[in-house]
Amino acid sequence: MADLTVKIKDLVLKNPVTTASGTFGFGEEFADFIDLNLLGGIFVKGLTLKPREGNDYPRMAETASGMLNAVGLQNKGIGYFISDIYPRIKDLDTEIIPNVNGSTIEEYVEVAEKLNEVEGINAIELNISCPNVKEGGMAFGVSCPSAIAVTDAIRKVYDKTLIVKLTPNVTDITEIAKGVEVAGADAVSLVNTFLAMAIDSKTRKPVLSTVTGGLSGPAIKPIALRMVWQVYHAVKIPVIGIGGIMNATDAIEFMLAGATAIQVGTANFIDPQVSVKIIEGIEAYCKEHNISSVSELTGALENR
Amino acid sequence: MADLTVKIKDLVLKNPVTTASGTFGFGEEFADFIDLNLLGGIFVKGLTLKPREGNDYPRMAETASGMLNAVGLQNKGIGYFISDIYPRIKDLDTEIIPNVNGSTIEEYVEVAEKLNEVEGINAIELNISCPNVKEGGMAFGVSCPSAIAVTDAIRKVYDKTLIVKLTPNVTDITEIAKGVEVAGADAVSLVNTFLAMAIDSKTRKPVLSTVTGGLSGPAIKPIALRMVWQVYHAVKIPVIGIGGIMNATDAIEFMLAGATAIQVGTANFIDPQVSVKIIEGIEAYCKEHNISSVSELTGALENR
Amino acid sequence: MKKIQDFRVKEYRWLNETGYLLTLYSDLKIEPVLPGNFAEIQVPGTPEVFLRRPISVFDADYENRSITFYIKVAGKGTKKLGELNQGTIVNIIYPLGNSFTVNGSKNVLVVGGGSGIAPFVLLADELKKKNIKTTFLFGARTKKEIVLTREFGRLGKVWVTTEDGSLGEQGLVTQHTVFKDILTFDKIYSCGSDPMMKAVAKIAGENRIDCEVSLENMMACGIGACLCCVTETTSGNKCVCTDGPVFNSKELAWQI
Amino acid sequence: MKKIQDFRVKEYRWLNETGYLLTLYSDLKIEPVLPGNFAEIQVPGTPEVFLRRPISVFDADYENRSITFYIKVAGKGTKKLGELNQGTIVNIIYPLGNSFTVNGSKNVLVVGGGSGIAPFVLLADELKKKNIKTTFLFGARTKKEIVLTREFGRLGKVWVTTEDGSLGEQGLVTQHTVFKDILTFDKIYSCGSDPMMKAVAKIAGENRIDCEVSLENMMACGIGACLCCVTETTSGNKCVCTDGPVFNSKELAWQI
Ligand SMILES: Cc1cc2nc3c(=O)[nH]c(=O)nc-3n(C[C@H](O)[C@H](O)[C@H](O)COP(=O)(O)OP(=O)(O)OC[C@H]3O[C@@H](n4cnc5c(N)ncnc54)[C@H](O)[C@@H]3O)c2cc1C
Ligand SMILES: Cc1cc2nc3c(=O)[nH]c(=O)nc-3n(C[C@H](O)[C@H](O)[C@H](O)COP(=O)(O)OP(=O)(O)OC[C@H]3O[C@@H](n4cnc5c(N)ncnc54)[C@H](O)[C@@H]3O)c2cc1C
Ligand SMILES: Cc1cc2nc3c(=O)[nH]c(=O)nc-3n(C[C@H](O)[C@H](O)[C@H](O)COP(=O)(O)O)c2cc1C
Ligand SMILES: Cc1cc2nc3c(=O)[nH]c(=O)nc-3n(C[C@H](O)[C@H](O)[C@H](O)COP(=O)(O)O)c2cc1C
Ligand code: FES
Ligand code: FES
Repeated sequence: MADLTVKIKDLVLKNPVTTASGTFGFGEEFADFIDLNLLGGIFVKGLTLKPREGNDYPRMAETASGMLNAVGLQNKGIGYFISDIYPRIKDLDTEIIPNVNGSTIEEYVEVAEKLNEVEGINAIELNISCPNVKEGGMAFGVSCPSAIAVTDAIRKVYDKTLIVKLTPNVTDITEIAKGVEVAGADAVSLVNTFLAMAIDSKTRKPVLSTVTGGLSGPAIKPIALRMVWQVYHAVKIPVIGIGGIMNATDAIEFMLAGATAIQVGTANFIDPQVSVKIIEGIEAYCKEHNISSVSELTGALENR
Repeated sequence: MADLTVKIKDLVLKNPVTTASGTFGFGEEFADFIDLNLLGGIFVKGLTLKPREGNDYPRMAETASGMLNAVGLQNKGIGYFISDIYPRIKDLDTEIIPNVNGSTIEEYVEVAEKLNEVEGINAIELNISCPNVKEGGMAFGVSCPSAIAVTDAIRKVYDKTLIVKLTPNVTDITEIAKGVEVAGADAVSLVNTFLAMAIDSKTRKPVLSTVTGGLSGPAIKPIALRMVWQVYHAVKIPVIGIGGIMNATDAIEFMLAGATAIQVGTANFIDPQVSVKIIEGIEAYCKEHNISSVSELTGALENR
Repeated sequence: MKKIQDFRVKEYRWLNETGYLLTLYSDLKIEPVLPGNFAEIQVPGTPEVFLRRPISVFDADYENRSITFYIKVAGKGTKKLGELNQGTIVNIIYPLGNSFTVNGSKNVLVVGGGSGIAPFVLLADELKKKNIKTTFLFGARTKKEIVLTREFGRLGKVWVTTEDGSLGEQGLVTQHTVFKDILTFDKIYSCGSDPMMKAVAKIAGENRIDCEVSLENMMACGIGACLCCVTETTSGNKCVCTDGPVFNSKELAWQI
Repeated sequence: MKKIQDFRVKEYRWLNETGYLLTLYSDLKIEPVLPGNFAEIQVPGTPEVFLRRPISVFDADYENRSITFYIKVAGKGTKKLGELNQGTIVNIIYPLGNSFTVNGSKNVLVVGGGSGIAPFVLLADELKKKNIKTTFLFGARTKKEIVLTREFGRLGKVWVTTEDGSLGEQGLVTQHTVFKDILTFDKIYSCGSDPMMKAVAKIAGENRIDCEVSLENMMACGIGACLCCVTETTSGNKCVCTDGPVFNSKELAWQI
């Protein structure tokens, strides 16, 4: 059987399959459907310093091969996560990776500082790409200087593996990736959702309370795949591939394009067991293609 | 019956439904399926100064609710269009709008100059957004100064209605739209395709000869709709909406978001009669909602 | 425990042009379903439908391993679910959400509109088991939309209102004469359109009668993972799929 | 004239595990189809398939208004087309592309592999009408993949090669003994995998025998509008869907 472990700086994942922030709750929601210990890691729901109620209803719209969400980082705050939620999931035999958010650099830093103290948490994902909040979020991720500034500030207070999550809503994603690499990111994860919109032609109104929301799902896969491929060739740090991964074939495509690991997002809603099926599918692919270590797949795209 | 005419500067379309460049050939290809005279307009295949062979095969890949193309502006050159193709279609009772391309500003200008002389052609679409050519194309459209420069140069030689076609592969599309507005564009059309990629996990190779290609189809609709809505609120010139329009409901959504007219692209491949069905659908919508002039729909999105 | 399970289409019973009962069966045992629980149904074979569709469980037959849904055609997904061939595999995640509380009441009023009557067969079964007297009040625009009155008739008295007066009293449900004696009821359950539930909740509030409503919302996951389906409550935003769909009307931040 | 037309599934005839004949019928008349023409078939009811699928016309029955395709399962679309219920509506655009030229030849060799035999029934009918002697040579990996030999047997002599020797001669088609007497043929038609057609075209070229091949390509529109399906020819890139699918092998910029 192929060796499925992958390394992202000091973070060791037992396999490259993780679940994407905001699409997998805190893992517990899926415990009835799969053995969570099988996963490479769980990127838990976005956290902020203070509790947030998120945006008004409606927050969701279905689109062709995708969906829009406008959740807006609803969460009970970093304090509640550390004191109440994390203790419930910390004994899982998988990496729990918090997704860190803020309206200001100071807020980001405070959240990261708190997480730096938590034993068992070996990495954080810095979200500078949320399109659904008025302040912070994607605003940091669309400009190179601000992406660098927030990464730099967090790097100063966070010792363990720092993953920076990039937004696809930019002209040149490699520029931002290179910026955060220089600022000290240990890895980049991409992509977050695309800023998008849905309209109800009957009522003539936007479907979402916030008018715009974030597009995810297989619709965005071809763009995400291109970005992973570009970023892989632009930086030296590992890349985590995200965007419309629905099955093992999709996951393998992302790895061939350059991803060291992948995150499964929207697919969890359609099939709560999909993450485990993807692990099995990758295993089968390795067997069929005589691959002894899954990391051989990373960037193994051949020329035409 | 509702008045379906729309105006884009001096260009009058009998209805807001046109076909997108590169997806409708020169119209003739669809003559067996629909009465071309019913269309608001036909944006014909991209033209360049010299003949171009386009990219190598394979040029196409199917994706979830979309497709990638890497045609690369294959065409017989502006001279051949004017002498051989246009005479065959000029008597159609619809607006024929050439799509103008170049590797350099000089080439763009020469093509536009030639078209300025052609009687019966009342508008051109300046394509600064093709993702499938090594030189020119999208390179002009992703930076504000170069978008302004090429628009400005063409404006100096082209007297009739000048539509500039924008790329969605940018951080802030309103910035580019405002730039070309100032440079003299009479309208903007958006969006062109998204730079994207497909991989064959069996062969481990890119599917397209060019590795990356342009994503079109319903997958991109929510992003295109958001961009049309943003640009409508940023500029005063008319906006032509493009991106994944498959039926009348989609077309109406684009109009509510701010489009004066729309282009039907990839949908023509799936149903060669779809453009006419969309016209009928818009007519029915106007009737049902007691709309006397279709232009009332433009930007009529209400607040939630 | 929540479960993901393959069922097969057993049969349809069409009630009018847009409403049908869909019965699915399974080779495996059926999980226990409480009144108010729903399922997330994967719609087979339509390019237009991406996500699962939340549908209340109408009835469950544990012996025959079958489960029934009452579905009203609202769009692409509910249309397709009405067109499947016998034997087609339908994957569902269930049972989801909380349920109506059935406790020490003596005389309850159940108010439903449209597909909102779906959870009430299971509820009424439960009420009957506990010897709680049940009165149903169903409202619709017109006669055709009033369905299953015979089935509900076995479980309690059924009143009907239609907006056009084609069946029962004319008017909105809340104008029905049963509300004249509202104080004879010690609990109200309601499911239907938001305006209807709000109007019912208002009357309940004014008369200090305990009232539970079952809400709808746009759902992506149905299991509390996406936080897309919130409703505003007196203690902040809550997920309709896990904290609901049943809420006590007092908890809701409704402007009524 | 090209036409877009609704047909219905009449019947299937499965030839082996992955190959089948699909017959569709229409209430309207069938457009005349030439040997080599293809159709763009819309695959009903699968979320995975977005574009139409190009498939050669295998046979057309003008009297009974039916049209038959020989389809090999290659992926999602061709799989789904093999699973439709009788009566399902299938929309097709046809007839598309050019056709094989049938002119003054006396003795022709028809070389096919895989789904490449699809256009040869119509071609052989035409050859027969013109009293042109026809020899078929079909190649496959193994016996199971050799189908329809009886049908083709009525139209000419049928030779077979299989790579594993389970039927006919062992080896690749181009190693078949019929090529020893290649100069007795004055025309070759070929359809199958690219390597096979190239090998056949090479032999034809070396022996100065006129050779037509039918190409495949990734197609979005099938009607010459998208320019996705080009192949390189001696006079530049040409569309397989309109300038082809049939090309004289001399025209092609093949490195053989
Ligand atoms: C907990 C719960 C229980 C439900 N129980 C039932 C039931 O027993 N029987 C029944 O017929 N319906 C029920 N519904 C409503 C049902 O989920 C929607 O009608 C269905 O999802 C619409 O899907 P569609 O593809 O047919 O419509 P679409 O084509 O997606 O949309 C058509 C219209 O329906 C609206 N809609 C879409 N999804 C929802 C949704 N999740 N909730 C409310 N409106 C929606 C859209 O805004 C649109 O206006 C329930 C909903 C919830 C949340
Ligand atoms: C003019 C023409 C005539 C054809 N005639 C026949 C026929 O008579 N019978 C038959 O069985 N097949 C025929 N084909 C091939 C057929 O079109 C493909 O097998 C089919 O489109 C694959 O679709 P899918 O959804 O099953 O496969 P997918 O799941 O889309 O892909 C599976 C594999 O098939 C390849 N493929 C996809 N589309 C094409 C295509 N257009 N051409 C070649 N390979 C493709 C993909 O690269 C992939 O490797 C013809 C193709 C052309 C261009
Ligand atoms: C409902 C929902 C909520 C999300 N919340 C977050 C979040 O809190 N933090 C974050 O970084 N990304 C969030 N995302 C983005 C996903 O993690 C992922 O980047 C995106 O959905 C693309 O992947 P997919 O196409 O596989 O879903 C959310 C996505 C969805 C659909
Ligand atoms: C095969 C193909 C070829 C295209 N060629 C051109 C072109 O020559 N010039 C241009 O401006 N846009 C071209 N486009 C982009 C379309 O005009 C349109 O902007 C895009 O496809 C999005 O619309 P859609 O989703 O409706 O297809 C092409 C698109 C496709 C699919
Ligand atoms: S639908 Fe996902 S949390 Fe309720
Ligand atoms: S498939 Fe579109 S031109 Fe041939």
